[in-house]
Amino acid sequence: MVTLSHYLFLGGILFSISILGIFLNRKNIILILMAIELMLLAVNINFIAFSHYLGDLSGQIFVFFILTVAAAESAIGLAIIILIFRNYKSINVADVNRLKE
Amino acid sequence: MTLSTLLTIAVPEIIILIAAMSVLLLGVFYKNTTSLFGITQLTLLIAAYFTAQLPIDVKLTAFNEMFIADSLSMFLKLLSYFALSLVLIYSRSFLQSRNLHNGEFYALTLFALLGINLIISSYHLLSIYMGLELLSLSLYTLVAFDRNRPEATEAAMKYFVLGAVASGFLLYGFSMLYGITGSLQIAEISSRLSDTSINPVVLSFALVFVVVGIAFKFGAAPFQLWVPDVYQGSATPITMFIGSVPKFASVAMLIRLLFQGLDHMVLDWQAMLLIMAIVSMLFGNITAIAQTKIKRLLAYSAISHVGFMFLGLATGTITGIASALMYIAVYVLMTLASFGLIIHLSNQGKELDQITDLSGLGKQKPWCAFLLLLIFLSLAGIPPTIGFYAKFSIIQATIQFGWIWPAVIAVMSALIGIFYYLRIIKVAYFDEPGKNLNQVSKSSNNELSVTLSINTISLLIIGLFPSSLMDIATLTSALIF
Amino acid sequence: MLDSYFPVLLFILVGLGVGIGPLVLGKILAPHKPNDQKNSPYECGFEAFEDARMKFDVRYYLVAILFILFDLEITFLFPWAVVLDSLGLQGFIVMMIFLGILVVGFIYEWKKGALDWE
Amino acid sequence: MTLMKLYTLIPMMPLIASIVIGLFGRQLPKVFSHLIPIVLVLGSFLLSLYALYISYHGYVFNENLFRWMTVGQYDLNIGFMVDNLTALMMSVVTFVSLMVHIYTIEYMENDPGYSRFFSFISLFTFAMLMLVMSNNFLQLFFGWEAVGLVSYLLIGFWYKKPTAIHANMKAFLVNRVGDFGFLLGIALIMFYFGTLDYKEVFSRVDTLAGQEFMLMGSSVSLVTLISILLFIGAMGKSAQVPLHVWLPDSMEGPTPISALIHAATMVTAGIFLVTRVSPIVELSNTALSLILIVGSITALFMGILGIFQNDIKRVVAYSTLSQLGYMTIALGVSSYSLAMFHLFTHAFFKALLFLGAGSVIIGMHHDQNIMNMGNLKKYMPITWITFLLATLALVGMPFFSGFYSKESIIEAVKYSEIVGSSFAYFAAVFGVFITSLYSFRLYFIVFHGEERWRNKPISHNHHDHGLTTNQSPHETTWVVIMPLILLAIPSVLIGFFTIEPIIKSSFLLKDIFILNSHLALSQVTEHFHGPINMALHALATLPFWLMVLGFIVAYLLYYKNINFIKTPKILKKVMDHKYGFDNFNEYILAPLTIRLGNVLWKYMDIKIIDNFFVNGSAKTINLFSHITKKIQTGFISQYAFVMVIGLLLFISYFILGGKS
Repeated sequence: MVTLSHYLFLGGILFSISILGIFLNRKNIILILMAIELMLLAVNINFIAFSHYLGDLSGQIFVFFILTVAAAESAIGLAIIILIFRNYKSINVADVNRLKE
Repeated sequence: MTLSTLLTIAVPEIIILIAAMSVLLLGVFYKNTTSLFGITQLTLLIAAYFTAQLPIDVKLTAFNEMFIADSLSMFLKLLSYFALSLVLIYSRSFLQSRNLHNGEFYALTLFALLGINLIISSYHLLSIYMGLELLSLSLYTLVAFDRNRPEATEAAMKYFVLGAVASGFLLYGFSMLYGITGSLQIAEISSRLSDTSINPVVLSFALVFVVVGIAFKFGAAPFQLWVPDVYQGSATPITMFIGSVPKFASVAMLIRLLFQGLDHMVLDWQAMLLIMAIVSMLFGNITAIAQTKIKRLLAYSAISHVGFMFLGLATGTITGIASALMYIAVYVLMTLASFGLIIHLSNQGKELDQITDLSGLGKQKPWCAFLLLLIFLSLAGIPPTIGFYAKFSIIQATIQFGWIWPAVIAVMSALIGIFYYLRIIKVAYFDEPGKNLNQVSKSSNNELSVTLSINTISLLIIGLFPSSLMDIATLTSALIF
Repeated sequence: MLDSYFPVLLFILVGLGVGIGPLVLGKILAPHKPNDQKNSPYECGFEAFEDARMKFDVRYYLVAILFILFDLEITFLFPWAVVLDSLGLQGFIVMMIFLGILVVGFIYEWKKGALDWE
Repeated sequence: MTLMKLYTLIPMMPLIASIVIGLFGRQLPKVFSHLIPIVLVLGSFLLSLYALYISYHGYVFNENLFRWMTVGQYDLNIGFMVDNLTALMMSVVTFVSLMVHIYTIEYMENDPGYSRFFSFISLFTFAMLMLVMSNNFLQLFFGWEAVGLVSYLLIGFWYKKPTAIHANMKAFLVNRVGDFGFLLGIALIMFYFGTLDYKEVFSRVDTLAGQEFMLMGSSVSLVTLISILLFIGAMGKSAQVPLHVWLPDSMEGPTPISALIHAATMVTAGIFLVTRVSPIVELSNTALSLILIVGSITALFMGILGIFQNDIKRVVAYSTLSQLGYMTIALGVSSYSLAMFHLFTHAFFKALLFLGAGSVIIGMHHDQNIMNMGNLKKYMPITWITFLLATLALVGMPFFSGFYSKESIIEAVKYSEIVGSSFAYFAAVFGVFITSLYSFRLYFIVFHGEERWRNKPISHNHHDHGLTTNQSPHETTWVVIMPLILLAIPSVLIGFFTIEPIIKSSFLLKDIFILNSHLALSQVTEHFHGPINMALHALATLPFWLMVLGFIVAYLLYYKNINFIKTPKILKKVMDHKYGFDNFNEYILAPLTIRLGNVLWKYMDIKIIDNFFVNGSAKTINLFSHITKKIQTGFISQYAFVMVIGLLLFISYFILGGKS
């Protein structure tokens, strides 16, 4: 029997993976973008699970909005990465390090 | 819900949306950017007119109670229009001289303003999220606006990644709130939370995520790391924008979510806000001392000011909110003046960057130096400038609430802060002028210098007569609940 | 009382564990004896023609960005279409406003030349 | 015109002058730069005299001008209280300020910052008037900070001098320590009284007695705590040990400033403050003892340091420190009116000394080293006479103004029974000798002896000021002379004519509160039999002879020795052999005191106080600053990591401790 807490655990695990993905990854900015997507998906799982078990539709509507916003977000993220590549000739996380202290 | 009531409540937002889209298209079809400036200012004026038409003492809701118009929204929206209007006046010459003056800039600022307005008037988690994303996405783009400068793109990337993570935290908190209460509407969340059968641990778990999300948008320590890099990397007008208007949205988000939605957990978020307030004040002020670049210094100063704001909000009292609202209005006024001055002193080739670039200002441009003196005295919180009164009212609210030690820490950090603010004044007045002293560029127009002067002098005037602004802030916060 | 907090703590620990575990396991368990053959990319038994990490044209990304934006708005259209009958005129108008806003964006990118391949 | 409007006008006129000159000084012809401020400050001086006249006839003015703001249940007002104490201060401030304004015309004549300077000193006059005329603590604090601010601006006026900048920073940092105490004191008053209005606070001060305050686990009497905190503020402004280090360095500023701010007015703000809050301070014997001891140490040890300075202005600066110590001693023995009396006389003769020194400096073409001077009486007769008169007033020559105030203070200390009064008595009496020694040393070296600049090594440095060997100094023009003469008159006479009202009548006493158990002042009053009697009586007391002794020692050391050749040999031998005094001085006393002075100056002043406390705290914060700065590594992964750590900390806060 799959219960609510199973879904929540799945969401929690995905969320943790995405966070780890952001700060363990030192190579590629694209990976960070993917991690962010994953984070939003984890949230989506939470919302849908709650929505299902509460019998309330608004959670699922929220998910629609998160999905579209995530698309817009990754579009802007990709655009910024293109600019980074143009300026730094690299999308290596460690190379993009002019602003500090 | 008839169409007409809906229209009266949301008409400023609708106007801003239409204006934003029109400006976007006009920018592509006609290259005349001067008219875009006029259109944008006109839009702000009209939006302000319609916002001011709404009643202040009645809470009106629209769109199935997702959207609210009350005293708070009126106060913050009017301030946002005003601040944005100043931002645009200050930015124009700077952007023109760098070939950045185009329709996209105005469209993006208007979209950001729409997001801000939406957050301020949100009464529902979904609309808060939508407003927040609209604002954030516009800001990410604006930071990267000067796209051929590596620093700008790097700042945009950092802001984007960390901002997205923060939104993720906030959303995760939202999802748990939804799971606990079964609702997304703020008033309903509040009423369902009064039920004692809710597991307090899961609830505080949700609360932590929500508070962290909010703290990031404010730039409070330990979620402040984006602030210095973004301030330094962006073009100065963008920095000015990021540092000013969105703060109104952040404070609205905090009040809506914590004071109106999670009011039953006041003891929990109070502790978190207090910790962040203290860490921010100390961290910001101490780190600022070691800075050599002026925009970075202002970034750390911003962190410490956020700490002060949090201190006022953490009390959870009406006086606390009133002092925080006062503080934020004053803070934005000071931020605009300080960045306006930086723009005024930047020339076409070189931006005012290092603090040492200011040396000799007192001799060569006494009026500018005098404005600088006023601005930094106000930032440092020295009477009779308004900065003093703002800090004073926060500390006073804190003591009234019975927090003696936080107040002592606040005073101490303010004293540390005086050190680096006065260092700038010292550099401007007493240091040998360097070779690379910035001449006012030809593009810097009278409109800018006059506005800057009025803006700065107002710091002094309001400081002498702060009662009326404080009365408005008190009235606003008393009508929130 | 502390017992009831346990799941939450577990929540974090498992999340962290699943994130870190595979990385650690991979490092420990996997045999690590690289040679040239193993390190070279596999292309159906042939020698590699060119570097596998060849650069994509930046325009692929541009198109991808534009596509993803307009593609996902469909999510709103499907549920709307299903219940259009019961929504009536108001529902229709609202969706038209929504599409109108999208069209503004479309006009903008068209005029900006983002759709021209060359 | 109502009295309120009239009184508002007094501080406003200098402010207007400052703004007009500050904004338009460069555009207007140069003559306006001094004309406008002088006329307006003269106006406010005359009005101050009128205010003195009114309050002398018993009318205490106390009204609020407008409500600055309301915070919760607290009303913060801007208002004026003019009683005798205030009116006296106002007259002194505006008079000295007027003199300095006139004097500045020549002193700063060729300085590029001419109009800026006038703007600053007018601004200072405004701030100082706001400080003394205030009827509440908040406005007092405003004036307090404002005079401090102008003082920093003026110390660093010659911002191209690195030493000036250093002095400026030092003054700023040291004063922060004082202000912090002051602010905490005001906060406590606000907290316990719910108001900052003098009248209300003082009327309810009885409720404070006996209250305890928990500090660091132990309980402290609230009234003691408030008194000490306020006094810490006074220590910063009035340069009491150990917060005195900024004052000698502040001599880097132009001389008129030294006269106006660092001798006559601003540094006395601390004395004024303690006098003003006498109803609070009186209730705590602990605080009074602390004040007394700090004052004694300052009076004695700063005087000793004055003997070893070679910069004309620094000598006068150390003398100022020492005299401030005397005032503080008077406060410590509850003789507030005597402290005010000494403040009052000191303002005239010390301003005169400074302006005289400034005149010498002009004559010497901005050379301040006394070892390049000598025999100036020949070239600058008026400066010489006025300087001599000021010196006589300073050392306490009977019938001169300084005599009456200082002698009264010594008397009061004698009668006091408070803890520390015996040490204070020693310090005050021995201090007379020291004062006499350094004053006459300065006087002899500068105005007598050979013309040392004629044989100083030739300098090739173009930036070096001073006369060349074949030049002669010249007397300065009437704009410099006139203030000297105008100041010399009160320096000589004012003590004689005002001691009676101050000691005998209730002129100041009705604005001051003294506990009946503190007898010192009433004893002084009892033993007072008129100024002439007092002066004659003094001839038979120890302080007078110590003063004479100081004069003799200075005469022998600095007049005779240097003019060794011109002195008749017989007299020299008589001195050497008959008294043996010279030898003792030269070989035992002088080296010992020189070494003591050097040790004090080098180790106490520079090493411990300067390096450890002042520079040390700045360094510590700086160090922290450089550490916290490192958090910003620039790597985005680490930023995200810090955020997550913050999140986890909050979560664990709730799970482990927050809720259970």
